[in-house]
Amino acid sequence: MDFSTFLIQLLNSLQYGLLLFLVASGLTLIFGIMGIINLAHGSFYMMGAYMAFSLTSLSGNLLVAVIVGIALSALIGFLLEWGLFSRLYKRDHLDQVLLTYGLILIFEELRSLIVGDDVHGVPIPELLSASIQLSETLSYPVYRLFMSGVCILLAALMYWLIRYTRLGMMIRAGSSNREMVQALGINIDLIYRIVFGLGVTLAAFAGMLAAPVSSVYPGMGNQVLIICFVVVVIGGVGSVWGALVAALLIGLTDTFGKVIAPDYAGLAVYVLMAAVLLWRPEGIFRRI
Amino acid sequence: MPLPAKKKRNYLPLVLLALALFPIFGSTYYNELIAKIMIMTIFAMSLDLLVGFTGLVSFGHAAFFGVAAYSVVLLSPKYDPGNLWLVLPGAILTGAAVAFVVGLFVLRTKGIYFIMVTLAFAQMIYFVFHDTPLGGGSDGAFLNVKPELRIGEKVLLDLNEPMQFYYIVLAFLVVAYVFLRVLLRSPLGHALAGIKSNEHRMVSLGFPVFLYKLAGFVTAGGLAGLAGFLSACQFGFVTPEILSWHQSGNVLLMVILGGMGTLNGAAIGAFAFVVLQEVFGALTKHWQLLMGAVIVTVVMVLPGGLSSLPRRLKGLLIGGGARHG
Amino acid sequence: MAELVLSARGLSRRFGGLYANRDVSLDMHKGVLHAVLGPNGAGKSTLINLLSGDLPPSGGQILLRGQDISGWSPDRRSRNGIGRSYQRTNIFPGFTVFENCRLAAQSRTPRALRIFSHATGYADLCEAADKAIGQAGLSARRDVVAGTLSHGEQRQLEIAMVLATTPSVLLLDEPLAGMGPEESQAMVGLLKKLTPDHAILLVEHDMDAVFAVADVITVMVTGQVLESGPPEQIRESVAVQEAYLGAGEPDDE
Amino acid sequence: MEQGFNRRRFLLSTAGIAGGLALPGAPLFAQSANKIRVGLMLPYTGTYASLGNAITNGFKLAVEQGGGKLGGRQIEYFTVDDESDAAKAPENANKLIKRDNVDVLIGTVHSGVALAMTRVARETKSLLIVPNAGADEITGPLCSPNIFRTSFSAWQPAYAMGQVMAEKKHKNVVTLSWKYSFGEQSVAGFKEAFERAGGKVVKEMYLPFPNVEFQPYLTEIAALKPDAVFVFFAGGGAVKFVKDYDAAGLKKTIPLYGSGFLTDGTLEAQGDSAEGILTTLHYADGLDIARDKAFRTAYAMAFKMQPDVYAVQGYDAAQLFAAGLAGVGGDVTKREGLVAAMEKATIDSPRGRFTLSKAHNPVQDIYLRKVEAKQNKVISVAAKALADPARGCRM
Repeated sequence: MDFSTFLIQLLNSLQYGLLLFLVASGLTLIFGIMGIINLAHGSFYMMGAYMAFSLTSLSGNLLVAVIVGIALSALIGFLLEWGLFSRLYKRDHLDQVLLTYGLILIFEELRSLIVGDDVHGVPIPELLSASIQLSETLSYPVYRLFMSGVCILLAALMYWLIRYTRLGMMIRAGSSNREMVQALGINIDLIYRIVFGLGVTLAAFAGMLAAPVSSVYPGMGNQVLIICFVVVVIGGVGSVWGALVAALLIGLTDTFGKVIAPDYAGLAVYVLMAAVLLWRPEGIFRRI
Repeated sequence: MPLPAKKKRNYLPLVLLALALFPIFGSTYYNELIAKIMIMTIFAMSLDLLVGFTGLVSFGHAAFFGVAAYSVVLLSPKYDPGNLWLVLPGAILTGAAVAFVVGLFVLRTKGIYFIMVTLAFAQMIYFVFHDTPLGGGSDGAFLNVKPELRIGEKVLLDLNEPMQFYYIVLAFLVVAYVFLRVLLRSPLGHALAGIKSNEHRMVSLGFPVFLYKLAGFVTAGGLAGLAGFLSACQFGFVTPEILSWHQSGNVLLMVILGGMGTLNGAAIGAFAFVVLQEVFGALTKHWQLLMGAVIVTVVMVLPGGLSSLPRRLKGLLIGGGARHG
Repeated sequence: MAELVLSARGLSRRFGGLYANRDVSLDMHKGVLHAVLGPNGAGKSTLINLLSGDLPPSGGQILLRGQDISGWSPDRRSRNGIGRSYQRTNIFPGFTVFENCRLAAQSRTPRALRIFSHATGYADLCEAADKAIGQAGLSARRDVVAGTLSHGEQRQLEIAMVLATTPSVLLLDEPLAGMGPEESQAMVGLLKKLTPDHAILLVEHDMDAVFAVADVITVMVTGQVLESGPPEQIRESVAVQEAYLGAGEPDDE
Repeated sequence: MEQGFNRRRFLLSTAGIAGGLALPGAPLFAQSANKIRVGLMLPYTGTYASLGNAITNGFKLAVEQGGGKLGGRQIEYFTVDDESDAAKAPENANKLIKRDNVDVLIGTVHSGVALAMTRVARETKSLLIVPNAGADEITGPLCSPNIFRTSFSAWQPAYAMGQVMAEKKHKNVVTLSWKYSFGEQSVAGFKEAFERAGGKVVKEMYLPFPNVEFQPYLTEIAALKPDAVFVFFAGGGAVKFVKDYDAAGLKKTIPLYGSGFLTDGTLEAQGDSAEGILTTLHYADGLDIARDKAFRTAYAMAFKMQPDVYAVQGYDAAQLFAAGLAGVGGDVTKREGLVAAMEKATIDSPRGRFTLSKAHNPVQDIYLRKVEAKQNKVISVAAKALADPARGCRM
């Protein structure tokens, strides 16, 4: 591998890692603050991608689709939290896990009933469809760079939200002790609803953002789900920073794993996970 | 038993009799279905030892089932029947050994994190079989001839024979059931129950809790290995999918569906799960929608699982009574 | 003096930048009941947690019969004779009183590999459990599910469980909290009975009880030892009176 | 059937105990003496659901055109969703074979599932017609008198592509595929023809199935600068690959070739990125075959959508079975006659006429197709009456 190829692979891994972070961030938020292992996270990702497809075909504009899609997914998140999850907080984690497991099946079938089982593409917006020439044969699509930019922006936004806003303060408090925060007169129910809505929206947004690159197809949610869990496990429960670091690490491991030991590329990420767990059983970072 | 035992009517002999007599009436297909339910019951009971009796919610239990199933294929000669003396202990030990190694990692975590980490480790093992040529990669591998039990030249048991297989499965179900009953009333079983009830106190009482949990984990892994062995013999085919998190989710579902913390519940859960799949599959192409709806409903309104249903109904009839959360 | 069993040497524990315990040293002898007094937040519970191993120390040493056990896990300390009770009732609520204590006794002879035996079939464990239940005055409630006991009875069970592990050191975190006068009386009697054979560390708010049973009293303020000595010395200490006794009513947590 | 009744009662009562459920009695247990029982084991959920539906539609269209009959007999369908889950495959196949006692088993899309089905069919001596899965083994080492295929073997289109690319004077080629047997067999078939004709595969790259993070491989390809690239992908992965390949600017400099599924059923999603890509398959758009035109019209009328290669394969599965039934006057119990008639049949397929090889795999023309205006337009016949070598088949 010559040096320029190495740099390009580095760019690839960075770009992949950032996208992973975006997809996993919602999971880690819901996980860390509400203590819910949301198996349906992949389904929300899929939902977002299909929204991007359906709404773009309806409106003809990805931006409009994304805005409407964000509103819709926030609404869906609110409704799910209100109708189902809010009734389970006093129960075991296990019940919540199973609930989300049931939701996967329901979402997948609803997708099949509403949109069908075909593979669809979502066009890249005209403005971002250009490419940048990297080497004499290889160029890099601007849209991918744009995606990375959005991911970095969102990471910064989340950091700001959690660190410096009143909502973020309450969220941080809520993640340490539900009862105590409630006793302090903070409306914990509302906070949970917002966090869940935010988590769902982040997943759906990731799906929308990735749709033009990845296309939309049945079962796409399941594919991202497990790797997102690895991000959270490596990063540490509920740690947004941890998720970012873990996602970038995974991006590096996966990309260079594919280049260096292609036969074991699928495994490389899990070896990384085991190594991290051996070193720190609770992930690299703990808490937000 | 930690709790004072309530006098209950015992349906077990009846169920056992029904299972023993079933092949007389059933067709081949239904015999296989019942055999599968029995295998799944062993699998679900093994998980219940962790979830229901030790308080360890493992979301990666399919890994032990799966590696044991693979070990059957790998330990059997390609075109001759494997030796049951070798293959069966091999499968159980494989399940237990993998559980031991995984346990060393995952048992250092607790609660929700434990759920995640077991899931992640099972997925790692899934990829070992999926991405390496060890077990035929993502295409899986076949068990061309099923193992048999020989003494000298005489074949005592031949798992290729459907009837023999059915009764072998039944026998193993009984063995597993009795084994768990015995284990649960032993000092180890009581210690596990203590861990579930109050792990912190167990530590301060001086129990090396990690070792106990590891013992439970390894035992459960071995039993899952037994189920995996039987499953591989039943279908003669292993694929990475049997280690996937869906499989782990399904067996967890069986435990919850039936009501965790009771061995009978695991059996009821396995039965209900397989029958539901069967019925819904026959009803509609979109059967998973129904399955999902059932899962959500059970979680929302029936936290004690199906085996709590009679108690709940009774409570409802008598009027109020104690409400369980 | 009698045999030195457990001692803390310059024990410290930080939470973030705050010291919950700072340079705490004290000795526990067999046959001596050593009480620790102090206002809320003085670090009494932290001290017990450090001694029992529930918290790792940030600095200092814990010696058990001269051996440094600072790095030992709580279960290992328990197996070596350090028993503790909790301020907040910490029992197995779903088990009977007997099973709570039998399980506690089982920790001494685990027999974990005898998976074909009945846990309840070991006479030595049953005897140890029943003896502990008797000592704590719970014999009448032996077969009641622990979660349904009254608060005071649960406190008694808390002690019974520790006793069932036949410890040589007892770390008791407010055993009288929430008990009625009669129950308190019984507990004080029990403590007196236990003292000759045990090294006891008692954290307690009930002044009368403390001065009635303690052989040595250590007063802690803001994580540090203010004064240590026999009850008379403490009663007369000006520093203690200023810092603690004089500061109005002793609060109850 | 007395036995069936007992069983049903047993299950009903036990299921009732378990959850207050009732089994739907009729569809599960209804038995009719004079209908031919067709078992469709296809994916109706998950990634391949649309393929399963197309095959089902194609099969049913052929039956409808025969007046609801095949070989003069009424047809009764039994369907099982195989979920493309290989772990459940033996069980699902048994559902149809042992529970529903089907006379013929049709399935499936996913090669792993199909291989498991093949094993079951061999064991139970059931008649199996594979309407898609291309695993070489099915008509190779696993071949059997009772196992037929109406689609193709992985080897066929790939081998044809090897010849085409050699003719196009490409010397150094990189291959890329998912790492599973279907992909590996495609690459092997390609390599066989391509290297025999003097080309060289400089690098074989695989990525784990169903991983779709292609960027590292594209970077590799750009660094290696081969004359051309041969890939095997299908479904969502194919869409993403073709788009990524184009977006990386490689399409302009290094031509992309593939086994047909790279651009089948995916063109709408691939958009302009697929334009101009050459693939080989046993079916194409714009075939000048009257049979094809009639089929397309009828299919579009019946199902309000355009047929694809999968529909053709399903359609031909029905035709092949009908040919067998015709040979024995509709008596499925005459297995030998049925098989003999199927072996001798010439299927008048929308793809063009084909016969079966000794191993029961179609001997068919493989077309070279070019993506033009979101269609896989036929350019030429890449290989005339290409027969799979059926390596390992002893029959």
